[in-house]
Amino acid sequence: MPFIPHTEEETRLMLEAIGVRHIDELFDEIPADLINEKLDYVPPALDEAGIRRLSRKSADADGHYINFIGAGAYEHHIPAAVWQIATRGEFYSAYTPYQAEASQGTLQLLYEYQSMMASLTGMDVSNASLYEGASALAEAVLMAVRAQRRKQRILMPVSIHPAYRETTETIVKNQGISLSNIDYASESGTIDMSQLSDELGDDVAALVIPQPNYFGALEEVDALVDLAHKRGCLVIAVVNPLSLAILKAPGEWGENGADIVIGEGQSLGIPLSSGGPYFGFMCCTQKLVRQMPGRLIGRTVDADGKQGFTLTLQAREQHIRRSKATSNICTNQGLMVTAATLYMSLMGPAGMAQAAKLSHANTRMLVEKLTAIEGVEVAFNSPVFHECVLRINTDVDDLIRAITAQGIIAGKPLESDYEELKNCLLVCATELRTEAEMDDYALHLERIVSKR
Amino acid sequence: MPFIPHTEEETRLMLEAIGVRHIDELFDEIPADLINEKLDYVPPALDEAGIRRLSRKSADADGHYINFIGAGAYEHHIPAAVWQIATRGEFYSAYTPYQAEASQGTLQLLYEYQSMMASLTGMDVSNASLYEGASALAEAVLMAVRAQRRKQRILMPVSIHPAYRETTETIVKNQGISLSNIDYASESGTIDMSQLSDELGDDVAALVIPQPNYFGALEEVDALVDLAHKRGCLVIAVVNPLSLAILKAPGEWGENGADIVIGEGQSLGIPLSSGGPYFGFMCCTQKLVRQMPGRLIGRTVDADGKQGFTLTLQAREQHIRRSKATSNICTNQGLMVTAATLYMSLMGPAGMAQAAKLSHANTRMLVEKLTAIEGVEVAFNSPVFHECVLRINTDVDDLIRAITAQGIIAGKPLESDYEELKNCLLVCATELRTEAEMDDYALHLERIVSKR
Amino acid sequence: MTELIFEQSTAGRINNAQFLAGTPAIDDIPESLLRKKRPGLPEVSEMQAVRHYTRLSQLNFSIDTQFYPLGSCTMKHNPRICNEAAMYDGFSGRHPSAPDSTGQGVLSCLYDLQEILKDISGMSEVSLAPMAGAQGEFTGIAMIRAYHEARNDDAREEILVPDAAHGTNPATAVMCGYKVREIPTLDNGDVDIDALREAIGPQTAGLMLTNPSTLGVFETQITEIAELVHGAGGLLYYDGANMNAILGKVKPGEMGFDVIHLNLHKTFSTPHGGGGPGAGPVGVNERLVPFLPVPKIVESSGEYTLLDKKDCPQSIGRLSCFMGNTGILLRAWVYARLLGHDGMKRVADYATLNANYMKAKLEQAGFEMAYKTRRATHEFILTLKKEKAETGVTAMDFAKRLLDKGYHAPTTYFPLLVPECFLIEPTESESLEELDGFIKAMEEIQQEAIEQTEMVKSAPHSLPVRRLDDVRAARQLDVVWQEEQT
Amino acid sequence: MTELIFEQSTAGRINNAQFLAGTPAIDDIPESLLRKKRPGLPEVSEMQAVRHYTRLSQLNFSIDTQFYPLGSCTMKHNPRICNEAAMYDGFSGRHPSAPDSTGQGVLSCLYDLQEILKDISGMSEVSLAPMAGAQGEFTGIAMIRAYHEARNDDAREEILVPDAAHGTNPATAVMCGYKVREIPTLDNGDVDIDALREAIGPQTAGLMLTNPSTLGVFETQITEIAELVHGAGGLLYYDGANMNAILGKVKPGEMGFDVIHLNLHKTFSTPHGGGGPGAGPVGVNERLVPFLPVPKIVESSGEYTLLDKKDCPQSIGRLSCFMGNTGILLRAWVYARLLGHDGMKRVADYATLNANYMKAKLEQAGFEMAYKTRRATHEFILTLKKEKAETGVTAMDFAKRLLDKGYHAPTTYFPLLVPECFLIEPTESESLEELDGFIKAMEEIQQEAIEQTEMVKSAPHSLPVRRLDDVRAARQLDVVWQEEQT
Ligand SMILES: Cc1ncc(COP(=O)(O)O)c(C=O)c1O
Ligand SMILES: Cc1ncc(COP(=O)(O)O)c(C=O)c1O
Repeated sequence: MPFIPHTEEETRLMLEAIGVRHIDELFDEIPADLINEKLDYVPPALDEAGIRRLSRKSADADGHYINFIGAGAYEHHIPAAVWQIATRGEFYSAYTPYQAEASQGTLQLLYEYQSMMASLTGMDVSNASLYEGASALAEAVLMAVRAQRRKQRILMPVSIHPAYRETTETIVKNQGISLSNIDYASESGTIDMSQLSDELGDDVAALVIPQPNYFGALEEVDALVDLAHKRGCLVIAVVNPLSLAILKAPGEWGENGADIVIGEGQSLGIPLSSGGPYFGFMCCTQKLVRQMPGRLIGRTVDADGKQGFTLTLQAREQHIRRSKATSNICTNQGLMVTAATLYMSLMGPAGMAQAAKLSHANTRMLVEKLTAIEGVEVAFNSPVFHECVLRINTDVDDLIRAITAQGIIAGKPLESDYEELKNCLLVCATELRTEAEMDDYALHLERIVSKR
Repeated sequence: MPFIPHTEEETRLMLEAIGVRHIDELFDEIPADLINEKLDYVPPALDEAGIRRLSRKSADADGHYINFIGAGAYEHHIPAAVWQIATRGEFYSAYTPYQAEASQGTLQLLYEYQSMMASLTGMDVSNASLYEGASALAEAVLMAVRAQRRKQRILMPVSIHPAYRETTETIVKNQGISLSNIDYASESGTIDMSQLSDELGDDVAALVIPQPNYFGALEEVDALVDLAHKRGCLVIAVVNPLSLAILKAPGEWGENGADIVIGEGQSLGIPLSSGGPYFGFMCCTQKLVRQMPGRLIGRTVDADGKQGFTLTLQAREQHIRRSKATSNICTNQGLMVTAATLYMSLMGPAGMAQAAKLSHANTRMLVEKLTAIEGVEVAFNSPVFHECVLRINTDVDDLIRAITAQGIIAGKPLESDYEELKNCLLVCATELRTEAEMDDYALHLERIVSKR
Repeated sequence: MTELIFEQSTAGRINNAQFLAGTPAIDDIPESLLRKKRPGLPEVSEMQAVRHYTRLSQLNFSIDTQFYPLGSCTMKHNPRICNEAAMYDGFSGRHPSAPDSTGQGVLSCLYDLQEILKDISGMSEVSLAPMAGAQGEFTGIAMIRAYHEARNDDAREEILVPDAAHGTNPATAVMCGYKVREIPTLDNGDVDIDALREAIGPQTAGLMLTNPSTLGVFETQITEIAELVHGAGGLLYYDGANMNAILGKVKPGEMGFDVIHLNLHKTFSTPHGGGGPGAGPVGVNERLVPFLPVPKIVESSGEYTLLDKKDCPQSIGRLSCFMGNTGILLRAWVYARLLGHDGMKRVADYATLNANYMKAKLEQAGFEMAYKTRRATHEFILTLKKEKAETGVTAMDFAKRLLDKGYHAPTTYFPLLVPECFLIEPTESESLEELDGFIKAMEEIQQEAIEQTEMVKSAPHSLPVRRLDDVRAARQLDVVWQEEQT
Repeated sequence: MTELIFEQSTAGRINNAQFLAGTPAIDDIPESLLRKKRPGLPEVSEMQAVRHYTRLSQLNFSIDTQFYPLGSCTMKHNPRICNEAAMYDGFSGRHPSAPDSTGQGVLSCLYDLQEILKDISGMSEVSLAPMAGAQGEFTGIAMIRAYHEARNDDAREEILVPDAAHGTNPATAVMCGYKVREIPTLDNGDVDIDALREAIGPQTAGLMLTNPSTLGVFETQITEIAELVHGAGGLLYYDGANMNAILGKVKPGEMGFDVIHLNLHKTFSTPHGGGGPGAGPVGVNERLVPFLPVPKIVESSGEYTLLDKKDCPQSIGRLSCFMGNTGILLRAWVYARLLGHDGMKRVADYATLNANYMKAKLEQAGFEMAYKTRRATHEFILTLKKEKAETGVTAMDFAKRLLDKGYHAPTTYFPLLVPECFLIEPTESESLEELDGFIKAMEEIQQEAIEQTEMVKSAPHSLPVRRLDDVRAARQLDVVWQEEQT
């Protein structure tokens, strides 16, 4: 029996020890009419060779496209050591480190992870992960509202990833929190300062600032933070952690820095995998630590005074605090954080900065090559980080179909989320894209645009 | 610097501690005219992303063919756990277990491996590996000659894998050992008994018996062993270990069994990898153990009387016995044996027997499908195990080319090694071949043969 | 103790194999937006990193190295093929926003998983979007809310939760804007149905129930409870964390549940990874279908598509930026296909056999069961209150001493109802030898508690650290390494 | 102590995921050729196997977990990308007898490696066929023999080998049908050239030399030695196991060697795997080219082909059934391309820096160097004869005590010339911190040897077993588990 070691003889012995004749008897407390062993859909078992054949076939079907989408998930180099070590059984198959003494490996790693994230974001503390970026924003919003008491309004720039807004909406709407849009200025693609200033009323718990924003554009973070703080409102920064190898840390934005920093951790060594598992990170100021959701690992000492690590401030969590917990989160994204910690250690600050810079330079090169084509232009005039919106004078959906057929994923079309950005495409070329691949893309694009 | 952790500052400190100014000074005992740092061919360093791109490209170029060759290396199912565990750093990056106390993992595993192989072959002892099958045969020949003193002749059936004969020739010829051919009977494809009987003189140290032989044909092992033993000659069995899950163990051939058993271990969980690394195994009777080449692990006790494992009978080996060693072998194939041990544990006797049976049944099905084609027939009339020679009335080299172009590797052509087997093809369908793949092969073959 | 990675760092050390070639310019980014000071990440060689984290890993207990009978967590074998398959390039390399046409392989697997989960749960539709059990709960309760709201049934502001429930249940209800009312448990582990009857009313939005419950028993009055809740206009939520006990034998949909979640990282054997990721798909019956979260995977003549909010206007919306924990879903799919039709029921059979065997043997050894009169499901609870009273040795002490003996401890002090409790869940993949070894260890500790009380109370003695000071950890909060500390 | 896998076995247990579906018949095989009794292989579940071997692995020291300064073994970092690349399907799945046209990818990598090795060794051609250092030696000496035979120079029946040589050298010479004559070593570690002059003559087929030698010094008279050997009509063999010391700085071909082998599992960082596999390519100068083993990889207008004996009639022949340890060669190729042009020399530089630093520091700490007046190459020898005389603590005791402190021991008692010797090779990939840690441990043991002699003599104390009884292992030979023993 797959994954069941019992021989018939052993089963017999065990039933005897229990004092029943047949396994079915063990289910005799279940009302008989509820027992239903009929499965209409589930197919017969495959052996390992069979499932390998089937899954390889499915995976191969999705093939190997040259990818020019970023839009919240990035195809970066991942050192081979990251996953060879993260999938070691001792990391892979352990539970949440409830028995600290038997989980020092995971716990020390998580403590190191927290330290790395705090340093990267310039914040005082970090938790041990949330599900992913978008739901991390929802948690940050709930946290800001808890910290700000009666204030129930959050300012959300339209220039944030649309799925982040949607997710946040789903998660916070039942608690009476309202999310107000802040438009972007149509030339710059960044937050419209005057609308923002108007909206920043007494009832606002927090302003969300994406950096770079969904369009790749860089926001004026110093001014934004100072303005928000002046109006008594917290700042939630939404950042790409790899970008922080070269961009200013949210802890240093403006005079006092952001209050809560969240983001998608995927750029730190996590494969794209059609969308997950990734991980969300959250850092904040010391002041807010008791409002944080999620696990937190602390360093302490053992009975001999020796250093050791343990889950701490558990009184914030559902398993202790139940209905008064800071969140319902329990299982989070431990293995992903293990990989990210390995990634950051293997890349180091220099390697990460280089990856960020190369991605930026590659995107710039791509944009140059594409905008050299007549009918293709940059949509916004702000400086960007490693991602850019292009406006193309042809039907973008047709274009994407045609280029996909050439084995290239052209970019993310924006129109379905932004009516006004008709035929706009968000493109990104990470450090893994070669010039030859960009030329190939440009060639196909030119052919299509000129055919129009 | 790749894989060198030194910062400039550290290098400076270290040079200072040594008392030199520059690393070059450390090479000052080397005659100056010998220093030559010019490398004309070696290209500049690639980073990990670069080498990954390059090697993936090369690997992809070799693509995914449907393989119907066996001929000494077999495409069997390998449980996913085998290599995920064998490549754990503690196995992968350890040296030969010279410091036994710090290598109990490898040592116990090797002891278990030896036990498994001894049981599979029905012999008393097993060593901890040789390089691969063909050179293992050479070592067995040398061992037999050592054990038999003045006898310097070995009988080698022509029905053995030709590369085994070639390799043995290379390795033993300089020690004055002669290898005499024993023909195969042309109908059966197995050892010609009457020629054998004639050749079995006083000067013969050993008879080599392949089971199954290169043609997949099953030899009359009981009769062969008894005949050889009657003439005072040792028997070296050459077997496929996976076949022993269902075929008679060499230790039980004839009245007294084979004396030395060797073979290629690849069928036990090792990927094809264009030819290596595989591993050779060697088992023998207790009587011959001190003549064995290679590492041997023994169980013993520690200072507290607790069970432990260590290298033993090292006095046979080159690092102790130098010019009087049983072989020059030092580094062997530890990691492959680690994988094979995992393979045997994960498959168990039932799983291995099933894999052997399925391979056999698949080959039979393949042979039926192919011989249903006019102009294709079985070359020999012996019973076979999971491999079979077909005679085809068309040019086999052309045929192979044509079928390769369809993504199918048709089989191993025999003519270059056996003049008399013109247009003969050795085919094998392991448990991984599906009926659909066989049908595909038959379809293409039929088209080609009928076009002729 | 292993040095922190930061303590092995040297300024200026670069791991060149990972420093990708090129001389990229970033002069188009304004100075004011650039980082001035390098982040304090470790600067170590590849070998240092590999060695450090390989060593750290060895400090963990895990399924791959120890028996891990952590109740409510279903620590069964994690087949290695599941990991292999999820890591295939074609799966792991695909961008989530690439056109659906480039993801027919992965979508077909996910769709197949959806159908399998429908079949075993007896629900009308399943969504794979939730990323863990707790998010599955959120999704379910949010759908219940959306359902009532869609019917303008606005007065329902309470969710009922048994007092034995997992902490995520009440926490979830609150996240969905509900008040929580706890329902007491009877001495036999069943819900106090009279108390339930009293608590229920027009203010009741729904009841969250785990069955088998976290007390390790099957709620026998489930049909009655379902009638009660439905009768009052509420909906019934199934916390499927314990599905391993009834997989292939009982379908939650047929017990009367309107919405359920499953923990694939429990029942479907995806790795726990030291704390995730998981996957918490939800299943619903017809009335909740319109409210399922997006993206939704649908199939039409062999083609798979992801639907979003525009296609599903009543949907509660999105739960994440993309499509949940896809790679975990793939692992669960591989596992499900390896089990197959017959394998599902066998899981429940042998998980239950193992639990009842351990219960019988431990009872025989003199341990007291919290619910003596009941069958164990896939797990059971023993209470060490007698041992504590007699020797002062607590459940915590027993747990720590078990670690010394090479066994991970069961879940301790949960559920909160049972004093000094051990919630023991062996799972079906453990062998008789392993169970007997654990039972023997328990008996030894029982003896040690009497004869070597202090030794047991100060356990563990053979682990990388001795008992840790949790109070200090919370009081003198040190959650981020600071350079100055070394 | 961990139970043997056999002791966890239960008759009839089947791991079904690996029991492939089907009901195959084998009724066409005669009964007399079939096995009657099942082999005594373990019958365990997948979880048991995974757990057992994962646990066993943890009992090992390895590069990935410890500093491993085993002299002559070059225990440097094994980059993980090398393993990844060699395991790509396209590489790992190809049958060795498939047409060359289906292997142009792998052959192009191997050919590139061949060219790289030619470049760094200064030889005319390279063969990748030998599967380890010892087989490389065999290949080289067999070629020397073939060379003399081809010239009908038949009286040459002796191979000269310095007494400090690795055991494989004399063993190899004998396998090639030669007699071995040992050449003594001078006090400074160089070959005794006068003794060599006397030994050499018309009976000399060749001299095998390791340079830097196994004594950790560079043979300064190498040019003179080469002239001597060549003058007598012999050939010069280079044992390249220590190539790490001079990689990118000195080319063996330019030192006058006619044939060399390299240990890719040392200098090119392929894994040692607990005892292999390795790869021992040979390089030759023009006169030995015709004798190179087959298969030979050749290139012609971008197409790669394997040549066999028919194409190379003077070849000594085949060394294995297929093409050597291809997967190991691929790993070495990946490593070589990661190092690149500049990286080669840096390996020698920093390996030498690390060795000389340790030598200086240990000398300072009062340890005696075997070759005080000499530079260390990538390794060096210290002798503990003084410590032994004063306290009775031997090199073996020091070695075992080092294990307690988390360091693998250096090579002990080899070369045989130096009493109580430690051959220490740190490699370039170790950091200063790690070296200092080891030095500190040595100093501590020095103290302990005086103050706690017995404790040191009975080390190790913190490993899975204490010191093992090797004598018993050989006398009461137990190399195969027997059911009865349990
Ligand atoms: C009964 C029960 N419900 C819910 C959960 C929460 O699931 P998750 O940890 O995946 O969020 C758990 C997990 O511990 C559980 O045991
Ligand atoms: C100097 C020397 N020569 C030859 C060898 C033999 O190499 P291998 O173990 O690869 O056969 C070694 C390996 O230990 C060695 O150190």
